[in-house]
Amino acid sequence: MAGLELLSDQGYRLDGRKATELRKVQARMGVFAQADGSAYLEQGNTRALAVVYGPHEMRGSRSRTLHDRAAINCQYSMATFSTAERKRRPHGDRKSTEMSLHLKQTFEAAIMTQLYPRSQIDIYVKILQSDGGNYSVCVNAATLAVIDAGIPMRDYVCACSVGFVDETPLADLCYAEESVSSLSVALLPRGGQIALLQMDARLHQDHLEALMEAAMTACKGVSKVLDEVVRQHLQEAAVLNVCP
Amino acid sequence: MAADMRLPRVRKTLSVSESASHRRDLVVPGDIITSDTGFMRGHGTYVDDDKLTASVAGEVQRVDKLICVRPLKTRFNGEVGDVVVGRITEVQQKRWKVETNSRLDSVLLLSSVNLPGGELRRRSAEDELTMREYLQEGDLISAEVQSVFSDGALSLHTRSLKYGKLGQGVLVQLSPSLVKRQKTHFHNLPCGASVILGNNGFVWLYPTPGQQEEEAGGFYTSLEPVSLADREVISRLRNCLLALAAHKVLLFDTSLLYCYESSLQHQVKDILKPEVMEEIVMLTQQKLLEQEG
Amino acid sequence: MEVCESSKVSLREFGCEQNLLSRPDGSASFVQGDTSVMAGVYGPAEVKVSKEIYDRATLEVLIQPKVGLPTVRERSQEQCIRETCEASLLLSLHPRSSLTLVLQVLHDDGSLLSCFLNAACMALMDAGLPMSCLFCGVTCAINTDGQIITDPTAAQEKESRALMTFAIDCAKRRVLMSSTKGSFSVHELQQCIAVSQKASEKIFQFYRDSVRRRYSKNL
Amino acid sequence: MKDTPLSNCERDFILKAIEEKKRLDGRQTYDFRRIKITFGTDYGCCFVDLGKTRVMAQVSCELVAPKESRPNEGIMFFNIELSPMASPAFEQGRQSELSVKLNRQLERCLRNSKCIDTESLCVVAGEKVWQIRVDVSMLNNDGNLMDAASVAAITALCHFRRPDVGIQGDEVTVYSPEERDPIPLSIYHMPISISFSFFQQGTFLLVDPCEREERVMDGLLMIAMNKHREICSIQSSGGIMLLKEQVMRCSKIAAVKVSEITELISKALLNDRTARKAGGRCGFAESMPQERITALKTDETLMETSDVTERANDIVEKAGAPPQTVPSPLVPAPGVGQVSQGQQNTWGLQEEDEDDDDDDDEQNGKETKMETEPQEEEKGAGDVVEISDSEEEEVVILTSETSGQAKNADSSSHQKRAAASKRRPKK
Amino acid sequence: MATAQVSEAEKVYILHGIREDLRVDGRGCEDYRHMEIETDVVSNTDGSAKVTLGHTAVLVGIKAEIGKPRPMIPNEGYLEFFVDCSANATPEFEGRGGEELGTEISNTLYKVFNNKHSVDLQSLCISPGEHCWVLYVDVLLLQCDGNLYDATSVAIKAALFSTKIPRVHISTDDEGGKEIELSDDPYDCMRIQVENVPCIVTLCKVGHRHVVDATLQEKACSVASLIISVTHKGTVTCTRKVGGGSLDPESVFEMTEAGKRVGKALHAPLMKLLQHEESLGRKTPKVGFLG
Repeated sequence: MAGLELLSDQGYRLDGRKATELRKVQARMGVFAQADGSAYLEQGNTRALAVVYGPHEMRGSRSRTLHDRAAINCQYSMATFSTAERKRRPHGDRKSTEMSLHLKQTFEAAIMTQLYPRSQIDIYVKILQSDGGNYSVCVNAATLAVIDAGIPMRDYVCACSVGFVDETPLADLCYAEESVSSLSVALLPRGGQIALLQMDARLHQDHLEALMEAAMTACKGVSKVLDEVVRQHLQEAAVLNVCP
Repeated sequence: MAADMRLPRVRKTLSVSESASHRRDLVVPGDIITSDTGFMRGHGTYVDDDKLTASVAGEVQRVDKLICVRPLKTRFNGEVGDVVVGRITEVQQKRWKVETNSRLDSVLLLSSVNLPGGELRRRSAEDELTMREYLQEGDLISAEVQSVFSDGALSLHTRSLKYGKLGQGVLVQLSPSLVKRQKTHFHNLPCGASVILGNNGFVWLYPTPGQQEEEAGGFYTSLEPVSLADREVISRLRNCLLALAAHKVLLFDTSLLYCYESSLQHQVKDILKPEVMEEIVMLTQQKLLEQEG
Repeated sequence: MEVCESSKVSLREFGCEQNLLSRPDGSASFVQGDTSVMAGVYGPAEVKVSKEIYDRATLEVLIQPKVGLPTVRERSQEQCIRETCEASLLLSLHPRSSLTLVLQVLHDDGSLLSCFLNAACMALMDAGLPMSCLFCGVTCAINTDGQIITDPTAAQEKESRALMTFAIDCAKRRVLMSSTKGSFSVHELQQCIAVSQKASEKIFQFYRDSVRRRYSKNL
Repeated sequence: MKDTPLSNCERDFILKAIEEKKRLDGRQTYDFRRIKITFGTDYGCCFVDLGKTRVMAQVSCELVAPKESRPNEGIMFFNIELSPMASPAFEQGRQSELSVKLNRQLERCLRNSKCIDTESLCVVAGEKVWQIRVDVSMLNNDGNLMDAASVAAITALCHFRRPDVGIQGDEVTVYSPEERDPIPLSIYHMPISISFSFFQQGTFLLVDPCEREERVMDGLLMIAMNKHREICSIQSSGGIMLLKEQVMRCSKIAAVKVSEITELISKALLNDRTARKAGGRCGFAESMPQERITALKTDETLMETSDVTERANDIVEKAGAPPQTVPSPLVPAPGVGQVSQGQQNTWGLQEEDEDDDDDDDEQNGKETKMETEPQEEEKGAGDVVEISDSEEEEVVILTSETSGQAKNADSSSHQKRAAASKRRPKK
Repeated sequence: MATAQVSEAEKVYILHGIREDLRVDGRGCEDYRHMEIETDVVSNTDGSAKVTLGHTAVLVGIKAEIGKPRPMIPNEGYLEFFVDCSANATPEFEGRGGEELGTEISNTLYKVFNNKHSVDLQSLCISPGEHCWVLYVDVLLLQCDGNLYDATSVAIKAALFSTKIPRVHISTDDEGGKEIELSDDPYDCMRIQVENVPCIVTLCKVGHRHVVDATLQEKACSVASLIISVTHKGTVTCTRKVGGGSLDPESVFEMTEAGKRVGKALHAPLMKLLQHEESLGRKTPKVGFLG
């Protein structure tokens, strides 16, 4: 499609990856001191910054207070310079509002909100540079930020997108590949539970299973990387901590 | 005039040293701590399929049968008896709302404060009207957690002469998990200043008071200028606290004092430079280890 | 002035269905020829503090066009309808509450405003709101020959020189609201009012019949 | 206005019923409610009833400049309007979470799946293309708006005909339907969204949830598919945890439902086409149910208008020159305006009058309530008017000649009458 | 946070400290906090820089696009500013909460930077009256800990320094129409002269003295502040007074003098740092947010 060969005959993709290979993931927790939790994550050329405030007293309209759990409040925005073509508004359009909704939904599933009745948890994610898989990168970055904030979660939430080209599932799509087809999954890897599933593509039903399988494997791959980042962070901090 | 500009430095990636990789007490969310059903579930854990699982990233702590995971950084999870430093955010009927870095604003009831004119004085309707004269929005107080409401909000009290409104000094906000639990959180440091290490991570540095003026019931604050020498000590302590916190060193009177001593060779304003910070903290840790060993 | 030809003075076939939606407290659709409108009424219900009126209910009329968002034209029609409804509803019986009347255009083939009015009246009746009288809407067009056409189609509206819509109450056949467009003489206006009053009788009879039919099983 | 909250016992009841594989309306877990598709008078107007949920879709088109990135493709625009008619919780013109969710899902379902040949909508590359706009209005919300909206939108698109255009040199002529037959859109496939709701942490699954069920559900999974079993979009929403097996199961159910619904849509389209070919009338008037007692229809009616001119003449003549009854304000001294003092003040008097009137009325009402009732029923409408007439005459005498007051009093008398008539049934 | 709450007693403490030239964090009245600067941190831009000042963090991205020159000045390009006060910085900025502050800052930036004395706008012109480069300067606030203006201006200067605009070749076709061709070679690019680009110094009047680089707590004690933009020669290009309080002419004079002194001293280390970074070349990996 579109005159681009997304998968060469030798089985290599545009950026030289194999079909199931993930992009390089680099991350850091605790980027900012003022927030309760923060994290920066880059996955290939997509970069996101996530910040968590809370749990804290409800702000703004008290009518949103939930009496049995914490309310999760997400805002997704993109830096105006994050895309090749300059964006005019960082947030507020239909797509970003939807993305905010999806993030909220994902973290409502993963965070143990029932521990914090009547409080609010803010998760703000900013895309600094966009090259496909914005949702996944946001989820991964936000997961790290939530862990950094010490907010209890059932498990990591890892997200990844997969595409389907020439009967082959491709993992972790970049922007050029995303235009063809994409299935995004946010997974709690340990239980194999899907917190969010979204697909934008025409795909025959028979291929669905293979694609979902690929997506879940990719998510588990991401989760390994995140796990490393978290453990590294823990040790760095704890090594210096003189135990009483 | 001084402007210190530099390129950011790449963080030294600590190779996961042997000593650290053996630390089994560090867990991440979803890690199974034990499948033994004999343990009790504490903070930071949940039970999934009869297995005790961590829900936060941090250190596992065991007290008898109770297992908790203490995250490196979190909001204050108050318990009865904790000493806190907080800021008044709202004056309501018969109570103040206090920001204490908890997940909900804490409450200080009018009936839980000592009012001028005797401890056992009845609260009159007049007191309700003049609440803002005792404590108004923005004021800092030190207090103790009296009880915890069912939704997790804290009820505070200041019914002791050591608690009450705070006067001149400097507030440093840190992570509550860095504050070590001790018998007392009020310290008159030998270097010439006093500190309240609130369990909630709010640390209050103030000049050591001469003698307690007790007649005002804790609502009177002196507005006399603080001497330059005291100021220097307080500023140095403040920067030391930030340095220790940046390197996640547990805070208590000794660690703060050692850090203060190690920092003396530097100017106060230089302490916050990354390399100086690192040096001071290393020295502090050495001293702490020596003392332990 | 010419006497209008009787052949032009006719009402297209009209029909109505009440209580066709489950959510609103009252609903009706009204069809005049091809023009058709659906109306839903919510209330009396809680009102926003900012809109509260201490001695009567707040009536809100919303018109949803078929395509796109409401424009100034819809806003002015909303105004006309609201004033008519306020005149006939006994709003003082429900102080500090809100009534919402939503009108949805289903198809516009002329005489839309009168169809709105008729649908509104049927929906208000269906919602069981106390009213001092019923009202109906009649649209008259005067074409270039000076002939009066009642209940014009969109094509007839386009060719007309003047267009008038009246809301008429059932008790005295008085004019509750008038909305006109184009130029006409005083005499023509009076003629149109007279025609509309005549036409309203038919419509009121229809109201009566449909309500009778509706309650035929209950009584 | 707020939606009425669901009580806890209702919630428990519904959940309990779902656990026992029962539903409020007696359906099985995988059953859809009855779907009814009707068409409007124009091309591209379609109504879908899904049980009590009702939506309307209208397709329209206009010539616009194409997007720079795609100079030879037409533009598709979707808008789902949550009209306050559908539910009291919907507000006009507000971008609620639900509206964003529905709009994006519809876009995903119909635009991203490329079910319409947008290249065929190009008139002059880079300059003029057709913008097809699909407006979906919610008329009644009884749950599962998404499925109803997607069926309505795709059916309306299939039904739609755009005007033909001719290009001569630089000139683009749009032909009216009379000149040249309008052209249908070229549609590759028909994606239909199917919603699955999950309850009790995903243990129970229902197809086509109604409004009550939507309120107690944990989350929703929407799968859009066409009859070739090609999935066009999947979207989960709400805080649910799905397992892969559940998604696979849902996709299988969706395939069956989609083929059923596609069948229904084709049949509806065919029926409409034959009806239109036969020259029969179609539209709402035709779709109105005749058998229900809530509906009534009349045929075209003629009116007797012989005396209209006379009456108009009468009125105009009688009125003559408009009487200058409005007293001009007296100006006692330059720069001082005064109303009321030294003038004919009608306010106090009027209030009194009204009070009297009210009392009268009330008594009247009470007294006549018992006695006049049978009478009134006999005589019907005319008599009621007469009674009020007499009252009004009184009113007219009592108040001054300003018409506003007369009207005022008039309406008050109406009120009384209405109040009286309202009391009647209580007896 | 955009604003900090401070009790009366704390205010007194801060006030007295400043009177004695010893601020809460040990600085003197004209000292800046520790500043970290890095350029070229976002790859989708033509130039970018990240600056942290204490806890304040600012990211600036510059994109060059071809546009039409303003009719009044056909032979110059121009700059467009947008300041995004993102919710990341503080929850108060959520939704439209940050718009007001953003507009305020960007208006000041227009005044300071968008003139030919600060930036050589003529070099941005491609063909007079027809095409010119428009530099979209997008400022993203990541953390607020006071002194946003100074941090932003330093970040903009650094980002302008790193901006590389592709060279343009204009060729005329047969019909006299001009065709613009952009160079593909990443090294064939145009740099912007940043020598004259000013830096902003914000002076906060606290009590009877004024401080530079105020923290949020100090800002809360101050009633008025003066924003001064100063070039490397010490020329003041723009001053603005912000805040509700008033300043008497003497203190305005004193503050301007102090601003000139401080601002002038700000340029030298900045330029040195930027050149040093450039000399490191592409081999040293960027730290970005991973540091």
